[in-house]
Amino acid sequence: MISAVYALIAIGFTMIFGVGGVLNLAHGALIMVGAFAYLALTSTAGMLSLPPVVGFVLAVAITAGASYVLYAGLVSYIEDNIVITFLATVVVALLLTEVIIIRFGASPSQLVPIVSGSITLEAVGTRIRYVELVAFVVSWIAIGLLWYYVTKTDEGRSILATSMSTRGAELTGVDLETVKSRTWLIAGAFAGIAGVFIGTLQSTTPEMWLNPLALAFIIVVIGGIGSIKGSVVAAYLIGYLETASIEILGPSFQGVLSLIVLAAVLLVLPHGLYGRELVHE
Amino acid sequence: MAHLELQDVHVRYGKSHALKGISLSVEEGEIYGVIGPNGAGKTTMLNAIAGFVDYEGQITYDGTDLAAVSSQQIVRDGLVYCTEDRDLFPFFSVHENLLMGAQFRNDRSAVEDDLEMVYDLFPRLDERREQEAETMSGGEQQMLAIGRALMSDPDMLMLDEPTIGLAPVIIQDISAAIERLQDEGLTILLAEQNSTFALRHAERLSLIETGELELEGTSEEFHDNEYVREAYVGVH
Amino acid sequence: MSSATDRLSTVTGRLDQSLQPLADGFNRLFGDYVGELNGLQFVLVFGSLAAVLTAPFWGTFGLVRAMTVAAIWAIFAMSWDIQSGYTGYISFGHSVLSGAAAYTTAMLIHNVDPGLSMAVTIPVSILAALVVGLLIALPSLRLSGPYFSLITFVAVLIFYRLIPSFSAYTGGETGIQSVEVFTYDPIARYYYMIVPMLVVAVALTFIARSNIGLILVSIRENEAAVNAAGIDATKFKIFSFALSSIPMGIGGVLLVHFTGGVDPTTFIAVDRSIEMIAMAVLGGMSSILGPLGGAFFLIVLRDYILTDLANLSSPARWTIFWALVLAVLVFVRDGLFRKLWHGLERYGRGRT
Amino acid sequence: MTNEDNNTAGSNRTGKEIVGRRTFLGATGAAAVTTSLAGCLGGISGGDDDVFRIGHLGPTELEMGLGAERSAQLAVDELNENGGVLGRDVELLSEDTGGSPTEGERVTENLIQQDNVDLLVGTFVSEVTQGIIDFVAEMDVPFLITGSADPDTVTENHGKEYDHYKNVFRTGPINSDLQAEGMAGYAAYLNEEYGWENFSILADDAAWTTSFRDILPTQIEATDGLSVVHEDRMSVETDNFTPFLDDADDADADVVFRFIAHGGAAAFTSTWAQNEYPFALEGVSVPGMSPEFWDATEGACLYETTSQSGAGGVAPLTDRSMDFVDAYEAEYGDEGPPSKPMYMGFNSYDAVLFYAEAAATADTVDYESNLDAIVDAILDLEFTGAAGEVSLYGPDSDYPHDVMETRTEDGIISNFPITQWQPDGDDGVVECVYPQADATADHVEPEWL
Repeated sequence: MISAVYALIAIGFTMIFGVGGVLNLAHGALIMVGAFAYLALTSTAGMLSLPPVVGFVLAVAITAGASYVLYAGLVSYIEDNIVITFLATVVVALLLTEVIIIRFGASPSQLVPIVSGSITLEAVGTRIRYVELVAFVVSWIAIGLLWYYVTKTDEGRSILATSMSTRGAELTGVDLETVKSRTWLIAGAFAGIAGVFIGTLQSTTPEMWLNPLALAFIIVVIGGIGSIKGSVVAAYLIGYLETASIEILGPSFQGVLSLIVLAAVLLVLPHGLYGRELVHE
Repeated sequence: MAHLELQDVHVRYGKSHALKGISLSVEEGEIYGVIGPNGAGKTTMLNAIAGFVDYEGQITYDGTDLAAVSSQQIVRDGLVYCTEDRDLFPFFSVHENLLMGAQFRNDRSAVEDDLEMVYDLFPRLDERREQEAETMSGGEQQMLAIGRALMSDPDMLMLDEPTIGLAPVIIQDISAAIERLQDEGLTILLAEQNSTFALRHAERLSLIETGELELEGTSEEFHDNEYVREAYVGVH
Repeated sequence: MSSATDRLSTVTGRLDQSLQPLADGFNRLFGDYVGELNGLQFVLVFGSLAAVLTAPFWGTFGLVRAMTVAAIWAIFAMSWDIQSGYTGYISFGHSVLSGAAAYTTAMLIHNVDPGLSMAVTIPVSILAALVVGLLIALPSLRLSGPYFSLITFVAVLIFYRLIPSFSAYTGGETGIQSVEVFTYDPIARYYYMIVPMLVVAVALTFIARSNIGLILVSIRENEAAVNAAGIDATKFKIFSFALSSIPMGIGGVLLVHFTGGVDPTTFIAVDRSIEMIAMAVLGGMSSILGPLGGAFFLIVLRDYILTDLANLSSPARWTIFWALVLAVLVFVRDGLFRKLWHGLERYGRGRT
Repeated sequence: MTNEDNNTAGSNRTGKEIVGRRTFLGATGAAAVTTSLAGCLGGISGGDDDVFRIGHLGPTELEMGLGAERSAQLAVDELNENGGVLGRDVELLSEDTGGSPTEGERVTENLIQQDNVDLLVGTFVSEVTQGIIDFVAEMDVPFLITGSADPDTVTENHGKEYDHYKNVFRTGPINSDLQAEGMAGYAAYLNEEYGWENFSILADDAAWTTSFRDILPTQIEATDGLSVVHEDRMSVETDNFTPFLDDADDADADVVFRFIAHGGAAAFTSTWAQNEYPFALEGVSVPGMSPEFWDATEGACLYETTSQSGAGGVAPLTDRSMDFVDAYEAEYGDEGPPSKPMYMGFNSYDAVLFYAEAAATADTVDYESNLDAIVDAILDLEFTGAAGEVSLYGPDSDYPHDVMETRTEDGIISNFPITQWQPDGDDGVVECVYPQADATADHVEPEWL
């Protein structure tokens, strides 16, 4: 179920890489921004205590905005140098961690679920919280909308086109700045959605960005950098591997299996399952 | 007034001086050929016009100084460039590639008309509407590149080495297309190593060698020029 | 040159000329190996060297301790630089190399024999760093650009996650804290760290200035051309990784005998790799001495100025730390110390 | 590296070598002080001046550490009002150890070498404690551990080289071997109250839970009718607890004892509460000790329990408890969380006063010359603190220098209070529910059971 949320994260990460060639290591930090924005807006102990749905929408908007600011305020000045960008974004993530600690403290918080309660699925012998279902449905709606946008509209298609060939996009009169800005906005919104759900289903801490980022990393590389379809497939594959490694190897090996699969994929298929050699320059 | 005019255009890549003061002008409706050996600076010149490299000197298009115009605006203003690498969208279908060419146009019905025009011009593309660009042959890709450029509703087309690496049969198809486009009044700036091809289509030509304009004249003058004949035409 | 700069270099240039004889003496002796200096640069290099060597006689306890730590991190930053900075293949996995050495030391003592002498554990640990280095380098250097960085990043994550999984041997999250420190005496300890650092600095500078360094830089600039010249670039990339593993191992051993133990957060976590990169970038990549300066600058700032002097809380400290690194990344891409170096060159020789 | 140094550094800690090294250190230590004087930080020569300096070590960015720092300050203020320690003014120097040994080592060295503290109090994370313990032992500064409960700290050190580590003590909490025994007593109590028989043990895969994983199952099953039906370890990276809770459910557990110290605790709790898993949630949850945990979990922590020394500051464990909590609230009530001292606060407060009393008995704080006198005084002391009675095990016991457990007449460990989040209108409130003697309310089972 949560794999759909991971797919959201991975898609945002992969789109930014596809369009601008930027490995945005601050992507995880955006997830954290989403979760903390929601916390600040909806926490019953906080000042605003907005209804969860309103808080959700605002948190997503704030994260999208933060993502845009990150691009326009920082990345657009340095994106010509991959190494500098790579480093700068990871430094932004570390910086945000400290800022969040100063503002919210280092202790974990739990978010108000958008809906509460749960159902037991006797067939599989597990319980599912309604909020998990909401996360699943909302994530898939978001992915579906994105799919429609990038395949059926000129504006969206320009994003895909730019990720295939920047020069080609320029030759067809695509405004790269607009495309990149839009991509960062979308990736930010997706990170915001993911942030609220991960913060609800897991916990909201200043360190929460690392694991989703690592997962996004793994998913994107396995799925193929730049491929949205690859991200969705790999997200489910990773979700399965995570569960499998807990069951087969024991919980202390959580994540190890996916990392090993990742290393293998990188070595055998450096471009991932749906990876295609990018046509950058 | 000339459609496109270059005045003393220089391009430097670091220490190398790739274009050393080129001046030429292209008139509305003509096919203008630029010939010269590999590495002479033809592509650099087209890149400068398209706004992909920095240059010194002046380039005007329809009287507008292009220095201040972004490369995507140049395309939207009707000066469209088909690069030597073609720069197609490899995982888009033929149809999607063509749609991308028209992505900035709002007039749906005109776009539909242009689609039909391109499919009519290159029936091979019509047969392969859903095929991914990456999986097509070189000739088909070249057709697609020209087709995509046409979808941007150009007044002027810049073609860089449209025949490079293509079989003679395909070259004929492209020749036919170029002739038809000229009939419809499109201005074309054609850069070619294949001088025979360039001489067949262009009304006026220049010869560029090592970044300098060596010769300018009509196709007749080029035909009669001994140096050109020996160095370039005889080969093909 | 602007007139202000002109005026400044009238002064500095004269200063430079009066120092030139000293520098010339140095240049005659060593210039061929490490490059020529002008008078101001000579003062910078030897002034810093003198300051570093005499620190315990004028510094406070906190400063000397920070410099002790900085010496170890300087080794890491320089080792990272000879590989990533020079070849352009950015490794995010260097903390695994130092971690391998440190863990080898600790695990030998913890699991094999607590009485093992350092004469055994130190070489074995450095060898372990080399082996792990090759283990990472051989498969991953087939990949290029961001893919290489990604897989080294993943290597860190794998090692970090495996350590708790084998907690019987590795001590898990807590690590192993039973390693003997060199000494508790703060002054002697300082020299235990500074001397190996200077040796590594000289050795790496020497290599970087040799033909090998030239080839490594060429790989960064244009790998195809290197191959075209008949040089096997892959071989040199692997060589540079191996070359960097050895000082990483030395640094790892120093660090484990400094802290008296290992644990995954101090030795492996990806933050550590990022910190060494930050130091190298801040100082100036592909210059060996730049990263050394970067390490001293950042650690003295973090562990001494912001703590002992400014007395800031830990998040505030790290905020300043990362904000500074970010600023340098964006505004002084070539690094502070390279900027300073070229500045001295300009002001020194400005009028001649 | 000179040969001489090498010998010193590589040597094992045999008695003779130690003496040799002490002298060497003494000499260079003096040099270090001189240089720091020269370095214009100002001279503080420790031990024999008019100020008694206490170094407090804790993760002060976390509520736990901040509560401890404030509590230690309260103890210092109290001492100063009553004439200080042996007539000296008392000064608290608090340092943030973060959670990492490196930072812990740095601040400890600063406290000892630069600030010349006369006493060290604190350390919360086992890693930090173990990272500094060799150095502290080397420097002979008395060190009272108030946070980490790892029994190895004493069994691995004092148990093997008593003389070297004799300046290190733990005044609270009771070590986790004893906590495990206390937890087994609590299991028996739950069985009496509710008839719960099946227990599940879910522990962080970390050093501090070793006792709960190794000893607790046997201890629980020692009571007739009780069985441990499910055990598992959770990696500290775990963020999805559903599989663990499902397994406990499948094993028909009536109670899950979870031992969790990292940030995932909030997620653990809310997964349990929102899914209304059919078992009670008991054990130790470090984040769950926060007085602000109700808000942090949006009330999901209702009905969960945790053991914590000091019983969350809600129960009059001794005559001192509520005075201390009141003083804390008066002083720090407006300064943000934590709004109560938390367990390490109780222990740090007690440790400072404990040492002051021992120093008074020994009539010295000069550990460099009179360490043995100080150690004897400490070991002889029977002290009543805010968290309970504090007296320490002697050199020859299983847990040398470790705080003793207290027991009821039936032999059940009694200084191991359990607190529960109980409903209070729309809000939640912490109540002490065990041991019965100290309880402020009855244990409540989740309403969905």
